[in-house]
Amino acid sequence: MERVSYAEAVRRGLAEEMRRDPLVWALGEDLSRAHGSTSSTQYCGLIDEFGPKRVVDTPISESTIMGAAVGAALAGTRPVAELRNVDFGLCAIDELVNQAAKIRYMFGGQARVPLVTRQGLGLKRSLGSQHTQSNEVWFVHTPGLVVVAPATPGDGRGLLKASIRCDDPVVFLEHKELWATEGDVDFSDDGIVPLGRARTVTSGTDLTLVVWSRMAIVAEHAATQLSALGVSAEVIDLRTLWPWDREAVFRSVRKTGRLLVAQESVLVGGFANEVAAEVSERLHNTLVAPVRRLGAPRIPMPYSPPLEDECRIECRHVVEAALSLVQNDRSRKETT
Amino acid sequence: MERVSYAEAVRRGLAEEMRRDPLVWALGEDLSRAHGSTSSTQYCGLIDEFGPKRVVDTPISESTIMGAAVGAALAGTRPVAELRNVDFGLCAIDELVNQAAKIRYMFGGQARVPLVTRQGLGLKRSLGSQHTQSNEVWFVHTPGLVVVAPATPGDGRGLLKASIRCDDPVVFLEHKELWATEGDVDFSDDGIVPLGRARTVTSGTDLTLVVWSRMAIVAEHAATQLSALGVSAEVIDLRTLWPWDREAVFRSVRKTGRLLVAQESVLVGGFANEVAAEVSERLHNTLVAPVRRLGAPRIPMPYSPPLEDECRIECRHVVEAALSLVQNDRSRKETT
Amino acid sequence: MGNENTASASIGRALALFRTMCLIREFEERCAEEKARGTVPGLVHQSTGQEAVPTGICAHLRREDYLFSNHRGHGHAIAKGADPAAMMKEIFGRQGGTCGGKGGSMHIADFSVGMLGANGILADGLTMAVGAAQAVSLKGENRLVCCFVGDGTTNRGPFFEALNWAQVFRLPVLFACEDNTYASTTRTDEVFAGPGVVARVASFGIEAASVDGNDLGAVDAAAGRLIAQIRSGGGPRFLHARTYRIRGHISSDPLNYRRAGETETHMATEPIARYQKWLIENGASETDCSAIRAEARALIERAVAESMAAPFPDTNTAWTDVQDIGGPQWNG
Amino acid sequence: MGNENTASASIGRALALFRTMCLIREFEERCAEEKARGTVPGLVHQSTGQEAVPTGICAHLRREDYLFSNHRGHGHAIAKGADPAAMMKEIFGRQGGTCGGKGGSMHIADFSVGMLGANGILADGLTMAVGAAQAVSLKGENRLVCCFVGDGTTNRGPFFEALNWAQVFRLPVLFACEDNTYASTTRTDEVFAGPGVVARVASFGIEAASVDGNDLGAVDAAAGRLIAQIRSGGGPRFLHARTYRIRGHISSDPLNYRRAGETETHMATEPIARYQKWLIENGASETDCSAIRAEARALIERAVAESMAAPFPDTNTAWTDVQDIGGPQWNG
Ligand SMILES: Cc1ncc(C[n+]2csc(CCOP(=O)(O)OP(=O)(O)O)c2C)c(N)n1
Ligand SMILES: Cc1ncc(C[n+]2csc(CCOP(=O)(O)OP(=O)(O)O)c2C)c(N)n1
Ligand SMILES: [Mg+2]
Ligand SMILES: [Mg+2]
Repeated sequence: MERVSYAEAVRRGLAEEMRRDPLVWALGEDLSRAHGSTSSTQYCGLIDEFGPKRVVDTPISESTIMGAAVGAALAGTRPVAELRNVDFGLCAIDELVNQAAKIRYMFGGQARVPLVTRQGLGLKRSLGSQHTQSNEVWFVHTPGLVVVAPATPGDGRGLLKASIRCDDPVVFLEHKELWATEGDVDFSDDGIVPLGRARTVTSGTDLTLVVWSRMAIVAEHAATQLSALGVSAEVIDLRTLWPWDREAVFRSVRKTGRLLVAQESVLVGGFANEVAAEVSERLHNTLVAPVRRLGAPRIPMPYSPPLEDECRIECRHVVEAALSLVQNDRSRKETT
Repeated sequence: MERVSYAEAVRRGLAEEMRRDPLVWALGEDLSRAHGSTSSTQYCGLIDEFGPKRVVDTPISESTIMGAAVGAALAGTRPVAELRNVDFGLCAIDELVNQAAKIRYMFGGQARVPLVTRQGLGLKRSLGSQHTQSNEVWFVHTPGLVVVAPATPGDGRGLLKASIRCDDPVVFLEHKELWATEGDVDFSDDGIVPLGRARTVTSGTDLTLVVWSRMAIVAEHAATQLSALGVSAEVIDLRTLWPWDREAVFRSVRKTGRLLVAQESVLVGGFANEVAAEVSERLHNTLVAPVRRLGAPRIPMPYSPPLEDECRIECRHVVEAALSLVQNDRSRKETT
Repeated sequence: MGNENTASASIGRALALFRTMCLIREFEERCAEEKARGTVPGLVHQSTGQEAVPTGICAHLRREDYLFSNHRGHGHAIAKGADPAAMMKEIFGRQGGTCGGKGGSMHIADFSVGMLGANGILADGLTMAVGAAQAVSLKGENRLVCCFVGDGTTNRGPFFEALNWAQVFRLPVLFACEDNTYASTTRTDEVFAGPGVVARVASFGIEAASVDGNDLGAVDAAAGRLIAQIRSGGGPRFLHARTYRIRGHISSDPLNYRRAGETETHMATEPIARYQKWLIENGASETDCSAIRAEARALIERAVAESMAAPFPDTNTAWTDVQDIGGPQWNG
Repeated sequence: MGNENTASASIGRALALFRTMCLIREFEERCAEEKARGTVPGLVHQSTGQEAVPTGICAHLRREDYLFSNHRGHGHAIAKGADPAAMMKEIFGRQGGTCGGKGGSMHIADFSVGMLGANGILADGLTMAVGAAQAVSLKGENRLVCCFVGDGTTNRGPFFEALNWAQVFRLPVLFACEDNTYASTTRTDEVFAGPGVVARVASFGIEAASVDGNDLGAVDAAAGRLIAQIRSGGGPRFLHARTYRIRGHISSDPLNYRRAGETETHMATEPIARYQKWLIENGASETDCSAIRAEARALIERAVAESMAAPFPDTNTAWTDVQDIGGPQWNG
C-alpha cells in the first residue's frame, strides 16, 4: 500500500496501461509539461517514458482532439482524449455523441471505438460558471457510451485501467476537487475495478444513500455524523453511472426501505432522477418513505464564495435530508 | 380558423413577430430558398418580405450561428437561430450552454440573451442515428434555458411567438414528424401561448398521461383506444419542458391517482424521470400505483424500418402500459 | 484534356476507371429512381456528375488505405472497392447491407476495403481522418488516409482545425475537396470569403492542387502526384476538384433555386461522356465503352433486384452491437 | 520606434495612454499578489507585459463601441474604460463588483462602457462579436465591434468561422490577436502550421497588419488606421500584435517550461519602460512619468483596500437573475 493523491493514482494507472499496451496513447492540450495547477500533474513525466508520439500536446482544437481520438480508435489504437473540463468538452460533444457513441452500432458492428475521454467535473472553489459544470446525465442518456465517475485514488486508477481496456467509448469524469485527495493504493497488483460495479462505502440499516464522484466523500462524512445521531446509513458509491449497479442499489433499498440520492449537479433533469424513478417504480412496495433527492438549484455556478456555497450540496444538506427521511418527516406536504 | 400545417403555422407566427418587432431576425443555413424537404418551408417567402438582413443565409458554421445569435442578442436584437436538427445543434452546444444560458447570471444581470434557437427533434422515418436524436433533457438540466416542445400547429405558432418575446434564451424543439401535421389555427388573434403552461388534451379519471412534442399526438390516439376499452385517460401535453407545469400534473394525478409518462427519447436519464421522480416524491401517498415511464431503449436509432420500429414508442406501447397501470399489474415483479 | 494523356498509362487502366465512373453513375441514378418509387426508406444524396473525383483519386489508393467520406458518399465507397450490391441493400435497409441495415445511405461503411464510413455530420470525417493518420503513424504502418469534403463544408471550424493538425504532425492525409458549386440550396460562393479554398489551405503550409474535377485525366494525374508525395513522407496534401452537382441536394429537391438552363450547361461537361470521347480518340472502341456501360447497368440492376428480394433484418439485430457493457437489455 | 512619432499627436494624449498602461500593470501585479496572499478566491490570468495592445487599440474605440474579451481580459476592460475598483471588487467576489460577485476575473463585463464580457471559453468571444456586429448593422448603428484573441486560440475552429462570417457580411469588426508566444504551457509555434496567422487571415480576404505589440506607438498607429477603415465601411480588419506573456499562464504557474533567461530577455522590451523612454525623449519629464506611475499605484491600492473592506454579496443574490420564467425558486 502506498498513500498517494488521486492525481498520482490515475497518472500511474495510465502509465501502467501504456506500458502494457503500446497502442494506448494520450492526447490533449498541455499534456507534456509541468504546470502550476494540480489538474496537469496526472500526465507528469509520461512524455519522458513514452515520448511525444504517445503523449501528444495538441493545438487548441477541442473538436479535433475528440474527432482524432475517434479516428485513431477506428484505426486500431486506444486513445485517451484529455479535455480538462466537461465545460471545454462541450466544444467536442458532437464528435463524442454523434460519432464515438454511434459508430459501432451505425456501421453494424464492423468497428469499435475504444476511446476514453477524461474530463474534469464539477466545482472547484470560485472557478465560475464556465469551469464548474456537472453534466454526467447527458452522457448517461446517450446510447453507446459508458460513464465513469470514481471518487477515490484506488477507484480512479482501477477504473481508468478498466476504461482503457473497454472496447467502447468511456467518458471518464474526474471531479476537480478530488485531485488532491489522498488514499491508499496497492500498486503491486493489477488493481482493475470492474465497470458497472458499485462500492459500498459504509453499511447501514436505516437508509440507503446513493452517490458518486466527490459526493461519495461528502456522504461518507455524513454517514459518520448520522451514526453519531443514531442513524445507520448505507452509503453506496456508484462509481460507474452507466451502467449503474442497479442490483447493489436494489439490494440495499430492500434492506433499508429508504433511499436518498445526492448529487452535486443541478437536481432538475439530473441523474438522481434516474435512480429515484427506477427505485420508485420497481420497489414501490418496499419503500417505507418516498425516495428523496438532493441536488443543486437550477443556477449557473456563481463566483463569490458565499454565493457558491448557496449552490453546493454539502454534508449538512445530506445529513438534514437523511434525518428528515428516517423521521418520515412530512413537513414538506403534498401541496404546492 | 384556418386549417394549416404545423410548418405553415410556425412560419406565419415568425412572420407576425418580425412584422411587430423590427429587431426580430432569423439566421441559419439555407433559410431563404425553397427546398424539397418540408423542413425548410417554415421560412418560405420570408426573405421577400423582410430582406436578406433579417432572413440570413449563413455559411455552414454552426458554432457561429449560435455564437452570433448570442452576440446579436447582447447587442439589442432578437435573433432566431435555426439549427435544423438537435443533432447539428451539438456543433453549437458550447455557445448555447456556456454562453447563452449563463451570461445574464454571470454578468450579474447587466444583460439578457433574448434568443430563440429552433432545432428539429426526434424521429423521421429512416434518417439514421445522426439525424433522429432527442436530447431535450440536456436543455432542461441547463440553468438559464427555457425549453419548449409544442405538438400542434396552434401551439407551435403561439409558443414560438411567446419564445421570441421571452427575454431569456429559449430552445424551441420542433419534432420533424409534426411539420406536415395539420390543425386549425385562428390567425385573427394574437395567439400567444404562455410559456410554462400545459395543455389538457383529454380529460379523464383513471390515469394521467404526461407527454410532449409528437408523443402528444400518439397519446391522444391512445386515449381514444383506451376509452373504447373502458379506461379514462387524462392526457396532459406539457408543451413547455422547462419550466414544466407541475401544478397541472399534480392536479391531474391527485384526481387519477396514477401516472404514466411517455417519451420518444431514450428512457435512461431522460426527462420522464424528472416528472416521475417529482410526482413519486411529492405525491407518494396519493399514488395508488407506482409511476410508470415509457421511453426508447438505449440504442442509437437504426435505419431500416423494422429495426427503427423496435426503438419507437408507439400508440400500442402507450395503451399497453396504461392498461397494466390501471390493472395495477404487478407482473413486472420487484426482483431483478 | 492533355492531362488525361499522361495520366492514363494504358487503355486497359483507362477502361477500368471508366467502368468505375459508370458504376457510380448507374448506382446514383437507380437509387434516386427507387427513392422516387418509394422503395428506399431514407434520404438519397446523389453524386451524379461528380464521378471523376473519387474515381481518379481512389485509383491511387490501396485497399489498406483508409477513406473517410461524407453524406454524399456512394461514389467514394464504390471507387474504394465496396460492393455495390451490399451498398444497395444497405440503402434499401435489408439483410446483407454493408451495415446490416443499421446505417443506410448516410452511414455506409465497409471496413474490409478501408472505407471507414460515410457521415451525416459535415466535417467530422476530417477530424477522424487526421486521428486515423496519427494512429497509422504511431503504429508505423504504411497506410495513407484520404477524406472527402464538400465546398460548403470548408466553412466549418473543424475543417481548419484538421488542416492545422495534419500539418503540425506531418500526417499522411489527402484532403479531397469536391467543389460541386452548391451546399444544399446555397451557392457556396455567396457565403465564402476570400480568394478560394486553395489559398486557405496554403495558409497552413499545405501544398494544394486545383483541377477540373470533371476531367478524369486531370484528377488522376493530380491525385497520383499528391499521393506519391504523401507516401514518400511529405505530409498532408490537398486536392481541390471543381465539379458540379447535376442533381438536387437530395433526390427530391426540386432545384427551383437554380437559374434556367444552368443544369443543362453543366451537363455538357459531365465527366463520363467526356472521358468516353477521350477513350475513343485514344484507341478504345465505341463498343468497348457501350459494353462497359451495359455491364454497369446490369450489375446495378442486379443489385436493385437482389435488394428488393432480400429480407429485412431480423428485429433482434436492433438490440445488438450498441456496447458490451450496459447494452439496451439493461432496462429491457 | 519611428511609428510612435507619428501616432502620438500630442504629449498629453501620450501621457494618458501611458497612464492606462500603468493602471493595467499595477492592477495585474497587485491581483497576483493578492491571489498569492489568499485573498482572491478564483484564478488570475495576468496580462503583465501586454499592456500596449489593449491600450493602443482602445484609444481608438468610443464608449458605444463593443468589446469582447477573453480569459486574460483585465487589460482590455481597463482600456475600454471599466472602473478598476469595481473590477477588483469583482475579483475579490465582493459587493460592488462589476457583476455583483457572480462573475469573477474570467467573467468581468461592464455594459455601461461597452465591455460585453471576458470569457472562460476560448474563441467564443469571436463568434459573439460577429453577431453583435450583425446587430449593429441591422439596427443601422454607428458602432464598431472589437474582439481580442490569443495566439493559441487561433487554432480553434470558431476563429476561422468568425473570420469568414465577418468578411462575408462585411461587418464592422476589429479582430485583435495578442500573440504572447504561449498558450498555457505550450509554445504556440510548436502546434501552429504555416507561415503565420496573418497569412491565414489574408486567405479570407481580410486585410491584416502585424506590429510589435510592445511598441505602443506602433499599435496605436496600426489600430488607428484599421479602425478608420472599418468605420468608413471597409468591413473587418485584423491586427496581429506580437508581445510576450511575462508572467505565468495563471498567477501560480511556476514557469518551469521556459528556457533559462527567457523571461529576463523579454523584460528588456516590455512596453512601459520603453514608452516612458520615448516620452522622455519627446518632451515629457521623468517627474510626469513617476507621478503617473505613483497615481496608478495609489488608485489600485485604494481599489484593493476598498475590495477588502467591501462586504460579500448577500446570499439571496445567488438566486436572482437566472431567468424570468422557471428560475431556481421553482424547485426550492
Ligand atoms: C454539421 C452539419 N450541419 C448541417 C448539415 C445539413 N447539411 C447536409 S449536406 C449540407 C450541404 C453540404 O454542402 P457541401 O459541403 O458543399 O457538400 P455537398 O452536399 O455539395 O456534397 C448541409 C447543410 C449537416 N449534415 N451537418
Ligand atoms: C475551449 C477552451 N479550451 C481550453 C481552455 C483552457 N485554456 C485557457 S487559456 C488557454 C491558453 C490560451 O492561449 P492563448 O489563446 O494564446 O491566450 P493567452 O492565454 O496566451 O492569453 C487554455 C488552453 C479554455 N478555457 N477553453
Ligand atoms: Mg457542395
Ligand atoms: Mg498566448
